[in-house]
Amino acid sequence: ADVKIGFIVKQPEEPWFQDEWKFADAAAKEKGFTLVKIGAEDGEKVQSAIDNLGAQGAQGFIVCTPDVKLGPGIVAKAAANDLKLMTVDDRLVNADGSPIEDVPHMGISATKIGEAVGQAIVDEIKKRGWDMKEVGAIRVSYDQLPTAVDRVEGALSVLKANGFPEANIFDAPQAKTDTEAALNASTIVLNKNAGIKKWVAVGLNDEAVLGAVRATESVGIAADSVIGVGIGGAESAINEFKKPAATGFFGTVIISPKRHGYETALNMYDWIANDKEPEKLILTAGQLALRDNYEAVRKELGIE
Amino acid sequence: MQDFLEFRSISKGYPGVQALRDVSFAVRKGAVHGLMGENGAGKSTLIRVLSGDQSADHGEIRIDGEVQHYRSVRDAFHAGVIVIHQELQLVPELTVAENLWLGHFPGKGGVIDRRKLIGVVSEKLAEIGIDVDPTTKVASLSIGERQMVEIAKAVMVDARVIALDEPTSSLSSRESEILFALIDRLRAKGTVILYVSHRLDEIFRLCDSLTVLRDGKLAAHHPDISEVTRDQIISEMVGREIANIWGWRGRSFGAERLRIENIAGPKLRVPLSFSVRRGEIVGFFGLIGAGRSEMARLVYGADTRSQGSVSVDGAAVPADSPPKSIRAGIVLCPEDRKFDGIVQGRSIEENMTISSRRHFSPFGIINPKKESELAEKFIAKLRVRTPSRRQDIVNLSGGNQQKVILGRWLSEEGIKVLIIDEPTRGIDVGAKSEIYEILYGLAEQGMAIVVISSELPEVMGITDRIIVMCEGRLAADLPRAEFDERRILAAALPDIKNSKDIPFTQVQ
Amino acid sequence: MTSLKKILLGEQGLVVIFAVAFAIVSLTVPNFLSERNMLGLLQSVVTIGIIACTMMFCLASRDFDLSVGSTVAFSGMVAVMASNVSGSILVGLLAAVLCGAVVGTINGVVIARFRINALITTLATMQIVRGFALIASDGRAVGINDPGFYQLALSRFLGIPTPIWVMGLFFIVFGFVLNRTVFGKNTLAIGGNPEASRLAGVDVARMRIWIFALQGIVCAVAGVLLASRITSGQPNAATGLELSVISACVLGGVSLAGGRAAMTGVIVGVLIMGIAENVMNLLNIQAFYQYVVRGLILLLAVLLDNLRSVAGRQRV
Amino acid sequence: MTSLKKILLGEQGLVVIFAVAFAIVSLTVPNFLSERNMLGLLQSVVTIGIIACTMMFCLASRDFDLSVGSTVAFSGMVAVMASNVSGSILVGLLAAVLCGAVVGTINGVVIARFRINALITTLATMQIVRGFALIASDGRAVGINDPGFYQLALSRFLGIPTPIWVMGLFFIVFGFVLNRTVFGKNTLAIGGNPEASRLAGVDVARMRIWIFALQGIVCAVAGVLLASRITSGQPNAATGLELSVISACVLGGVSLAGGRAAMTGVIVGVLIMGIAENVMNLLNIQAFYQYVVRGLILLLAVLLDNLRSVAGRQRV
Ligand SMILES: Nc1ncnc2c1ncn2[C@@H]1O[C@H](COP(=O)(O)OP(=O)(O)OP(=O)(O)O)[C@@H](O)[C@H]1O
Ligand SMILES: Nc1ncnc2c1ncn2[C@@H]1O[C@H](COP(=O)(O)OP(=O)(O)OP(=O)(O)O)[C@@H](O)[C@H]1O
Ligand SMILES: O[C@@H]1[C@@H](O)[C@@H](O)CO[C@H]1O
Ligand SMILES: [Mg+2]
Ligand SMILES: [Mg+2]
Repeated sequence: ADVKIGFIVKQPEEPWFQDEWKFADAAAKEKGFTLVKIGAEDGEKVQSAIDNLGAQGAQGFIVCTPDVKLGPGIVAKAAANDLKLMTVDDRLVNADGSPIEDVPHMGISATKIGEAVGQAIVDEIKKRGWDMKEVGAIRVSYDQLPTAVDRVEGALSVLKANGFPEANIFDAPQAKTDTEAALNASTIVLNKNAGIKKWVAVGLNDEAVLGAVRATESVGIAADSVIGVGIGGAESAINEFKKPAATGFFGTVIISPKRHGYETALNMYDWIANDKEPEKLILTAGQLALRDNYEAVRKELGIE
Repeated sequence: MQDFLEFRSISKGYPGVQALRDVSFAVRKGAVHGLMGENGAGKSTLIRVLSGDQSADHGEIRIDGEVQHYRSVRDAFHAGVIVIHQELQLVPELTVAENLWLGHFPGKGGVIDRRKLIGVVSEKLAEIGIDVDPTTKVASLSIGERQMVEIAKAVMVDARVIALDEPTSSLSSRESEILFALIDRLRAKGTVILYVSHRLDEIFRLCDSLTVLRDGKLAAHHPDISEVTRDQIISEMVGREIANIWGWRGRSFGAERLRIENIAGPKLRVPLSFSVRRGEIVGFFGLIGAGRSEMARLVYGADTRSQGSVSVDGAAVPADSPPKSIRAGIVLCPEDRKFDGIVQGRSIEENMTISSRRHFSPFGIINPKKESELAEKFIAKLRVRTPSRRQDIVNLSGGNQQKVILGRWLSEEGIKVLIIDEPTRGIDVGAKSEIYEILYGLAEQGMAIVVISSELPEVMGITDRIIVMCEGRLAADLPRAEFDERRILAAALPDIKNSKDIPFTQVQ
Repeated sequence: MTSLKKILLGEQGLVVIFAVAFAIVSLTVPNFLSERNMLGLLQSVVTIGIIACTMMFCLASRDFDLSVGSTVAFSGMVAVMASNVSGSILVGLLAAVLCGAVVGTINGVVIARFRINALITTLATMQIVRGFALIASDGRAVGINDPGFYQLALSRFLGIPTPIWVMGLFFIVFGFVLNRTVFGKNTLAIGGNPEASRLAGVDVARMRIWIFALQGIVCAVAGVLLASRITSGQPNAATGLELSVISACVLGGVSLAGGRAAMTGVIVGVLIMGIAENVMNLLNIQAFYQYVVRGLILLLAVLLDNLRSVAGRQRV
Repeated sequence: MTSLKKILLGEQGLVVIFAVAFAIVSLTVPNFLSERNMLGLLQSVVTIGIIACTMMFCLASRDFDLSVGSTVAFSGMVAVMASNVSGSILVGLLAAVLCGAVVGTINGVVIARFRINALITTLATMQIVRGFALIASDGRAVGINDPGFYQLALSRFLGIPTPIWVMGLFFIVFGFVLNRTVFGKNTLAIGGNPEASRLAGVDVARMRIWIFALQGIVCAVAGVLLASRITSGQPNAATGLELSVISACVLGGVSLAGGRAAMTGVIVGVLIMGIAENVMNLLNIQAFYQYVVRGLILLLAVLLDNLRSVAGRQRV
């Protein structure tokens, strides 16, 4: 029979997921199966999406869930609809918080990627020869989203381990996950600590860090006194690197949507068509991209 | 003189109702032309067609021989037609001056010329003798004052045709006189005036000619009003003779039923006391702003009383809750039907049974059969003109809406005290006598009834006792035997010595 | 009027338009009419459908409630946490219903007694309640200990999942309440003219409080079913639900100016929303285009409904 | 009434309450009153403040607009894309304003001419326009080629950033329009009593279309400033903006039932919203508690304002 595979993602507007879908489509074209792309922002939508796939006669699907705790529900729903299940990006967990190991997963560890950000900042601080005691850190936070907490904490843990004073870390809670909200929250941190002249910034993604960088610009802090490192590596970050003069947005940890999109789709196809079960766990790594090497890094990761 | 305003075979239908059928008549220049007819006869519809608000399905209007093709209210305005509608058309949040200029604000480049805005209005108001400040918000005016503001629209520009749809229904005789003087002045200038009213006295006092509508058709046209009699008009309107509109008959009164002691509230500072016996109909008379409506609202708990007590058959009535008042046996039929009376968007039936349906709704579940029976009964009894009891109440003519609200209270069971504020505002003669008849019947069953009315003949015609209010105080309390127009009016007027132009004109 | 026109433009016009649209979709979209898809579709509208019942009352009485989404999330969380702690699903259910009722009553009291604008009040409680949900769970989903909890949503009767039965029951009950009881008629009266209703003896403030309290309870029921379906209590669940529910009601002919509502209309409104989503996914329409299509469907549905009522009425 | 009470409960009551609250915050919250923080605060409310000007007209005329957030995002994107393509910032600006005007006009025409509920219409355009923004950019942020574009937001005059001047200008202009022009009075009139306005010869439909068109244009201005501030056009910008703007207006005493509005009130409303966010962050209040605090402040502000107006008026 014809192979039909679903690909459910939690934030369809995000470039990251657009890219995952794009690469999954490439796999579909290559192998000649049908790919059904559905965005599902919350638990209820995920349930409906799985039902919908079942009704369409799909044989399996890949999902990046809005919340990892939805695990048991997704597993049950997939079974009820007789669908094979794989996860991407975020790994499902049980009620007690332990990962559901039966479900094949390809992803990145939020904490790990955060640590990569932290390492990049620490390296750059050292390179610039800053005294950590004189540097402030903006923690653009969106604690409503568990992944966001893990990433930011990952980054800060590296900073602290390298002697960054905890008292110099300031929380800038964004009300929404867009640049403007991050900009407004960061501005307040900067104004409150007008004495600090050098800043680093971390956040859930590129947009958050960009907001912090814009805030430093608006209060007149020079670009070379700011080290912001984002996560993602999509257009917002690239635009920053393309600007004629360097900004405080120092770098971004790029994660590859190609493997996540293309390989998961391919593995699912093999599972359905050739009964070849995929590996249970594949973890991919992020890679730091800077103003002068981002093109190379992107090529290396198969984007572009 | 020549015909100036002509209606030629005007027809207009609404779903389920043919409001006007082939109506043709003409009015001479400088004439005040009366338009009469039962509630729902089509008077307001004709006026809406004249105002450009609604277009006729058929027929044409000519002014000064010229066929009017206007397609909007603005076109009618530019053709020199001004209409004062039956329901108040004011914007509460704007000032008096702004309301009067609405649609045609003075100024250049869209910026309002404030001096002209207020100046012209002060002038016009003073000219016609209306005492309100142009810069107050309409929201803070009483109904009577609002009606006067509405009427002032007629003189904001020099109009060729002015139509007034029941302008006096919420005015007392004093304000009415101001209006009449104004109309006389406009007539002298050659303006054509179309005047709708249910009050025959006014028609005879003002009009030169008269048209009677019935069921949307022209029932009679009288080019000269001096050639008709009241009874003739009534039978042209109603299709039957009404010998005595009031029909008052003697009754014996029982024990005290309603007792009011020293009540006062935000707008009535001076404490009031009075009582009403079983079977008694007490009339409250006064000028606009005398505080009668405030008194009624305090008694009913529609506004919270700051002091005093109300009791029915010796049992105290809570101070601030209409539902509790109803359960204690008091109901109030409010004066402002648009804001306090009708429930827009709901059917006649629901409007009628909103309060009484609890009597036939065990466990809150309505018995639809009983509900429709009750509605049909009062639609027939009050002669509400409608295609169906399921009709949305906003589609009824003003007078018919008033009947439905009355029906709401007349259909209540177990009521001991009935307070009606302006019961026959906008109601046609035929229905009036039906309503009075119902009131007498209720009184004979032992109900205590309070009637508030600004129509002196009505108060004198149907009540057993009249209490006159003046500036928030009780000014006189007269049994039927002592009813006397001059005495009542004198008691109602605030300060006789200070006002030179007191309208002592007799109201027939 | 020809009789076809009469049917289309009559009281049941929306229903007829809907039936036609349904028939077209059934014939053209593959898999749409399958039993599985129908059940999936119905399950996907359970939350909206249940809450639309009381939202209809709320709007009909000229009020507005933006806090439903938060209340669903919060009470779902409470149900899960309480049953985890107590070990009894029933305790969880009761706790959730209690929380819903409390939130609703607070809304009602603030709006009806302190006379504060409903939009602002419920916007405020929407945030406060969401805050509580986040605080209680530290922003993370709470797993369900007792698998029996899943059965609320998974169990079936006559082959149809329980939540669908619950929704159907709510439709019937609230339809009856609206048309045949004093409560329903008074709700419509309040919406038509609150002051006139008060003077006619309706205890307007008490009615409004009841309506909000009911809404809170109904949100709790929806929240419990949702938690059971997604097998966890999620503090971020049901964001944006309020607008979907209100849209469904307005689509179904409930007037935001109050005084007008019908259960059949609301059911159709709910189904239109659900079918639109369902069909877009069946047809594999791209995410960005889904926004556009969703907007157009919304517009089209009210436009059609409006043509009908303009033809029916004259003046407003 | 004592004179203190008179001032508190009078027309300017909200302003007085605000002044007192401002004084308290200034004294108790460290860093609040610093020049830098004040400028930061004002910049953070530029988008809300600018759009509140026309939203005030929209609400005062008894309408409602949920599409502002999407229009801001879309026109910001258009500005960036058009100036990238044409190489001229001016062309970008004009294109954005044109787009805003088109969206607004469509809203207005659908609502006023086809008589479709404003909530549904703008909910639909909100989604459609957001869809367009996503489609046009393929869901990605669009970078600005010409750094001159950044100057729109970065440049200063007398030490104060341009966007703040723009907002101030809008406050003055729209305050004047509301109180002193035919347009403003007609807006209040159609909100206060649409029927009476129509019968007085006000072209209600045309007014409403104009108001929406203006709103679209103003959103475009806000969108351009926002894009310049964040140095890119972002299709996901300004989500949820509509509710913030409407809240600010209602806080400022604009009646959702139409007919009542004042520019000073709206300015105060906008500032209250901004100060609340600012102070919470200055005081380092945790994100989850911020939800709760935000809700409580909203409630408190209307409650105070309400006490005032209940005491002032009697019957409505
Ligand atoms: N919008 C409408 N829809 C349906 N029927 C209407 C509408 N407007 C008026 N009617 C009907 O048209 C008829 C004439 O109404 P109209 O208002 O002209 O009466 P009227 O003579 O002014 O009565 P009243 O003395 O009570 O004011 C009535 O039967 C009324 O119910
Ligand atoms: N909405 C209102 N706001 C402020 N004052 C009011 C309002 N309505 C009435 N008043 C004032 O209350 C007083 C009494 O009102 P009202 O005119 O209703 O008395 P009334 O004797 O019932 O007269 P009528 O019923 O003939 O109009 C007047 O001074 C009036 O100006
Ligand atoms: O939500 C994030 C998404 O933004 C992308 O960065 C990939 O990982 C997911 O967890
Ligand atoms: Mg009439
Ligand atoms: Mg009165």
